[in-house]
Amino acid sequence: AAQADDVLVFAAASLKTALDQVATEWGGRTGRSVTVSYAGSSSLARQIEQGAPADLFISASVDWMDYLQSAELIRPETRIDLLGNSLVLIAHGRDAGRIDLEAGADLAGLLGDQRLAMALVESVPAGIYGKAALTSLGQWDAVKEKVAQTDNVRAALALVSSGEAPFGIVYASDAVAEDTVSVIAVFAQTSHVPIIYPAALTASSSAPDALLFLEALSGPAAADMFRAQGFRPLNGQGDG
Amino acid sequence: MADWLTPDQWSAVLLSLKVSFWATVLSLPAGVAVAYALARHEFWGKQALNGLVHLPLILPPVVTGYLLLLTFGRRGAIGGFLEESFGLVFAFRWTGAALAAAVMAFPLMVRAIRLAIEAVDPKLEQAAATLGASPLWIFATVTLPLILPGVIAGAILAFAKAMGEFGATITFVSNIPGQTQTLPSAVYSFLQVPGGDGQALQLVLIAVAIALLALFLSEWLGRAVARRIAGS
Amino acid sequence: MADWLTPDQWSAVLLSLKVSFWATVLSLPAGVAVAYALARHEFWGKQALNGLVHLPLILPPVVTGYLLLLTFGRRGAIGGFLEESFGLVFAFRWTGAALAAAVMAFPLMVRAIRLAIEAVDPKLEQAAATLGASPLWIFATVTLPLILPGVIAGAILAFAKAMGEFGATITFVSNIPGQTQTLPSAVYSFLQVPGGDGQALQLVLIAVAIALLALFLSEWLGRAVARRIAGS
Amino acid sequence: MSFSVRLLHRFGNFVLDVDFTAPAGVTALFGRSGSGKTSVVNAIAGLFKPEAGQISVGGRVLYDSERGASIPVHQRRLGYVFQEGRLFPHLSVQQNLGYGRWFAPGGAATRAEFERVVAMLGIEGLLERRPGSLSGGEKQRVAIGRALLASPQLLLMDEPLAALDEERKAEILPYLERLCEHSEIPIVYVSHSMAEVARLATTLVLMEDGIVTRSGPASEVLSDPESVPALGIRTAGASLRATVAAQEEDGLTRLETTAGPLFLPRVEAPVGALVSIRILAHDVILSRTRPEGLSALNILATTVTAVRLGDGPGAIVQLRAGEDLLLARITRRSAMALELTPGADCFAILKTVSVAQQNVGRTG
Amino acid sequence: MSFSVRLLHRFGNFVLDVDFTAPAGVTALFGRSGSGKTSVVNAIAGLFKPEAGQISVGGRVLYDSERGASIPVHQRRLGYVFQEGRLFPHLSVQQNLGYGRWFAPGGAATRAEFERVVAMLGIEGLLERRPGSLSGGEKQRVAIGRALLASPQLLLMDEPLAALDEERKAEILPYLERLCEHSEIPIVYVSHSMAEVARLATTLVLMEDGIVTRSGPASEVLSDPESVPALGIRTAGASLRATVAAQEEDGLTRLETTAGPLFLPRVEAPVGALVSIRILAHDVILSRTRPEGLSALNILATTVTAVRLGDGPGAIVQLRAGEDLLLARITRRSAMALELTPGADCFAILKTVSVAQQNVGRTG
Ligand SMILES: Nc1ncnc2c1ncn2[C@@H]1O[C@H](COP(=O)(O)OP(=O)(O)OP(=O)(O)O)[C@@H](O)[C@H]1O
Ligand SMILES: Nc1ncnc2c1ncn2[C@@H]1O[C@H](COP(=O)(O)OP(=O)(O)OP(=O)(O)O)[C@@H](O)[C@H]1O
Ligand SMILES: [Mg+2]
Ligand SMILES: [Mg+2]
Repeated sequence: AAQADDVLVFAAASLKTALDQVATEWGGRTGRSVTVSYAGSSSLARQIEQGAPADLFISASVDWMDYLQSAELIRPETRIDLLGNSLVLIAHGRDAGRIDLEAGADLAGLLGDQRLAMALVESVPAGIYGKAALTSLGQWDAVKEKVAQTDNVRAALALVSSGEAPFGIVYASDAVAEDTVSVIAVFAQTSHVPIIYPAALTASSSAPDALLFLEALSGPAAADMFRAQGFRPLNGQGDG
Repeated sequence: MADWLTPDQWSAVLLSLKVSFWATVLSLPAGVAVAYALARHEFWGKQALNGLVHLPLILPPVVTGYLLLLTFGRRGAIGGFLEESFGLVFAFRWTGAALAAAVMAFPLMVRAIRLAIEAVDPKLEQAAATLGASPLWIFATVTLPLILPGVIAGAILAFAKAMGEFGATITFVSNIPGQTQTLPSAVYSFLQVPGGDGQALQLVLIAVAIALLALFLSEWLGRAVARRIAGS
Repeated sequence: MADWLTPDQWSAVLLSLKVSFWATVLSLPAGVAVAYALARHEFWGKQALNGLVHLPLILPPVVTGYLLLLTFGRRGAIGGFLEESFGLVFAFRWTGAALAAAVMAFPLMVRAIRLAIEAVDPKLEQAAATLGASPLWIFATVTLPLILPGVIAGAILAFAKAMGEFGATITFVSNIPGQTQTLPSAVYSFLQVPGGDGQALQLVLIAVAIALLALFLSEWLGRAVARRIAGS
Repeated sequence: MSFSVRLLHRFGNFVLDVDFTAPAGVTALFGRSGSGKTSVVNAIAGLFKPEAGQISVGGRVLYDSERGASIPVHQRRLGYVFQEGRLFPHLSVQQNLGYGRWFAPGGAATRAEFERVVAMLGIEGLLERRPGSLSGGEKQRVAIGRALLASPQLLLMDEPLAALDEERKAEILPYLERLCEHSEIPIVYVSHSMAEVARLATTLVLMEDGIVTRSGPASEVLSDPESVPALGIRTAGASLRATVAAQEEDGLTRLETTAGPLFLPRVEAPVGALVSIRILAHDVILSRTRPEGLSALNILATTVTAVRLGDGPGAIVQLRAGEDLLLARITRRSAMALELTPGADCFAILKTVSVAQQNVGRTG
Repeated sequence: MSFSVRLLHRFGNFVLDVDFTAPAGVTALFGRSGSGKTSVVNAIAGLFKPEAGQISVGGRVLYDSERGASIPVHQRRLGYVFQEGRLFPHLSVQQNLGYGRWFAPGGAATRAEFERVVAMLGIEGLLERRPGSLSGGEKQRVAIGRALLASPQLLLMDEPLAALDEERKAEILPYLERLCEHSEIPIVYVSHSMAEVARLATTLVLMEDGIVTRSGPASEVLSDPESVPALGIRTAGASLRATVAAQEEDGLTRLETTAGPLFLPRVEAPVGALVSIRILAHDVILSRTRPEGLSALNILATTVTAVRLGDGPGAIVQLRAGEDLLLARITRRSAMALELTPGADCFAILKTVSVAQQNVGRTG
């Protein structure tokens, strides 16, 4: 349970497992406590805009952090790119083989009359990245009619894991723990704008520990935990 | 209208109307039957049925959507059967969106109709029986006309709910523009990107306008029926 | 119980109960009043009120939540006023979760109660008036006892809906463990990460069990009241 | 078609314990408020299933608790006029009247029958209306019409005329009477009006506190001085059988009874028809000598067969008038003064106008 | 407290156009089914607001369409026995009976009154029950009790006794009568039973098709041969005023009228009390000579004041009996034979038992 001077973190929901571990570990080490509210980045950003008492915001999309920054609701000097992630193509089943998209594997052909599960390609980050990646591979036009878009990556994963869709595009971090799907291709980091989870203190942050926790997030212990969940720690390069 | 809506938005509006309409119309007979059974009969498993009917109200929509996926998906027990036997496919089709909307709206519909049935004086049904009407006829000629305002209320409630349904729908049939992208899905998309509020608002207003229209229509219909019954 | 639930899960269960209970109890008088006004009176703006009441049903929950955030948030018109005048804060408190749940459940509650009121024979109310009862007394001694099954049904429907409410709640008051993290929000959190399904399922089952319990209780209560009225 | 009802049921501390049989015709249930009449009718209709009992009509077993047999209500082919209307509020009067017709196998009421019933009930002007705005008596008339037009095999009427004025009753009663005569269907008739009961009933069942205190042919029960307390002294009376002898010019009808001629206001029956005339006990004046110069036209020579002195100042005298029995209710003081004891001869004076139309019924 | 009602209202093609005033006491509305009686009562109660009209009771204006004045129903202090019960289904009989008590300002019925009413209605055994399981007559009795116990300032009774048996009526009528005598409150009484009306009514309002055809003091309207068609010939009759002279040993009561002595079955009134006795026209036999040796004990010397020949075989003869008027209904043939023309002297023969308890009412 949370106290008034606890650190209250607003974080993208996909970070839950790793961030919970980091928070517990940090809390145990420092005797301080952190409370994390997980929701979609858009919700969290809007809440901060409306005066939410959050100290720290970790977004799954650069756009929402930019949005808050331009509204002067975060402290730009504390903003860092906390994590990166990579995008993978998954298939239903444990041991699906690998395909090579760069070499021109025909995704549309593989799909046949079935669906490719992705997050919303115009609005949810994973979907936007996925569309960009497919576009850069020249495959988008062929598959765009076959895309089943979900409101978040996890739902896309569910479609593949239940077999409704044979293939899907999700974050590597999502594919990690799911044993009913297998990763059949990894999209090159260059095929889309970098997948970045920025973090920053909010302008209204009042908890003195918030900055300490932000620092801990980019520390080595945290990095291990994030890595274990499929994220790529970025060692805190602020982009101002 | 088509001017200030993109084709995708436009098709989302039409699809939502189609989905909600069919979800309401097709679930109405089942709603009436279940409401009648719950209101007037005692049977084994009654409370189980009652619980089942209310489940979509209780469960987070995502969970309902996921359960639908597991049962009515192509690989699901029922979904597979229906596809093989009748060629009826729900997954990634507007039919699936209608199914999700119907399931989500069902508890509301049943509740409204059930209350109406419970308000019918069984003495009138008895009177019909003495005149030779079998239970089915009694239902058709006495009970049903008397509960019509309740049925209309239930149907419109369901329609409104169906127009607003999002979580279960997108989880079950995802969001395929032109096929399963309903109004709420489109609204959700816009809300996910900074600056999309304006377009979201536009769509929301359309949804509200449609649902309110339906609501007023039902009020008017319900009152007309009630007045007919009151006999003036 | 505490054994197989983490403290956060446990507090989500308790919070959901608290939120749903207060949302139901506090909105009940308003629900009855609005239902009565809609069922029995003609007044200017009646259809507007009717539309407003139904709005949360029509709008995607996220939109409702966002609208709540805009009006009842600290920076919102009403929220700011309430905070200044009464020190009443909704934003990011459990009170806000209760408000969101109440708003979302309100149309269901009103519909159920309204149908019950419409089923009361105005001739009984007239009889009470001839015996000297003022409209308020008539309501308290004749109408209310007669609609009690409907009120119970409406309240439980609202409670069940409140237990399952997610979209508006998380959008309005976020998902802060111990403060605004209700059962469905907790379920959502688990569903967003790999491997969380099991824990999500556990919470869903708890939610279902609680809501079904309430449902059966209401069935039983409703029937007891109805039997009392039937007079056997 | 004969009729038998046996039932035992407990409602709280009220016990219904009824057993009677009745031949074809009208079986009247008579008893005070709360004596169980409606419950018996409901059991016959199948709306209430007694704990134990057997009900059969013309050999057809409608209900038998022992054999677990119960014909569903809608297959009993009933016409039930409920004590409390129960019109369908959503249907017009016309549709209410026609409701039973949809289900009448084959023998649906014809257009002509429909019009006759509607005219008799005086509801022509109401056909398009809905029950909600009808007056109390109008509702009841529509309910009667609905039951009559269902082509029933069994007619149940629970106080059908209670909310009606005398004139309307006088219009409906002859219709019911003709119905009783011409149709083979048994009729169960509940009424608080002895005039109606005496006029229509073939069989009379007297009920008290859930129990049948007396049952049997109406003429017998009615002319028995012992049943006077149960019937109520105001309604005691007996029936004379008579043949229409002539329709006279001044509007009177001359009838022949086995005790002599009788003049009544116009009886609508052809010369030669057999009628039964109910004569209320308190309408009879007795005299030991034949009185002269009275406005009363009817004086019958009779012999006293029994005298029953009540608790109060009254006495019931049973008289033999030809082949029929008459009852006279006089004061105990007069009975003494006139020395009326069994065997005494005396003259019974009846006012012509005392016999209301509704007390003349056609028989045979 | 006097009473005035004037209203005009159109329901579909039925026009209610009523105008009458009545002094304190019981105002009876009499008319055929559908003639508008319930509508008038509803207007008085305030349950229906006529398009135009004025209603006032004892100078208090309840409704005035012109001035837009209308006292809310619950402030009219009514006791209304509805034609169709309207008991509260969720309350026990006891609670139904007590409902009006909560709202009676000050003058709530006492415990003793409660028990008296309950005993009179014979509903002691029902107090814990709910209306759902009561019989038709039981419901009606509870409804009467509920209205009486509301300590009303105005009592409206729409066919309160229709569903009751004669005996029960005979128990309730004297109570109502005492109520009428002792209380100052006006009572509006709708009934199809002329016996009830004649016994209770101070003022009689005859209605037909929404219009008042006659209104005035009951004794006047009732003894007027011209109102016989409206009342129905069976119910025509007039009232004699009498003083109780002695309670005799054999259960009879001797009364003195201005036309001579009269013997009736026990009249429950002390010696010296003034009573009014309703004598039905068809219960009177006329003779030009004084008859001897009849079982009828009452023979009054009278003079014919008017003869009205009807369309049928009957005639109504109005007679002066001392200071009162009597009506006799005889055949036209007898009227001719006895040469009954205005001014003729004749004897009116009344059977002692013909005057039912319910036709004796106390006055003064
Ligand atoms: N909305 C309406 N449209 C047409 N006629 C109506 C309407 N409401 C009432 N009436 C008529 O008004 C007349 C008077 O009704 P009311 O109930 O006052 O009669 P009543 O004298 O009490 O009759 P009853 O003895 O049968 O109870 C009836 O003929 C009824 O059909
Ligand atoms: N559930 C019950 N509990 C106790 N008594 C009951 C119940 N149901 C019916 N009774 C009683 O059974 C008796 C018979 O009722 P019924 O309706 O048959 O009377 P009735 O002869 O038709 O009377 P009425 O002439 O007043 O209509 C009544 O005294 C009633 O109170
Ligand atoms: Mg009855
Ligand atoms: Mg009436």
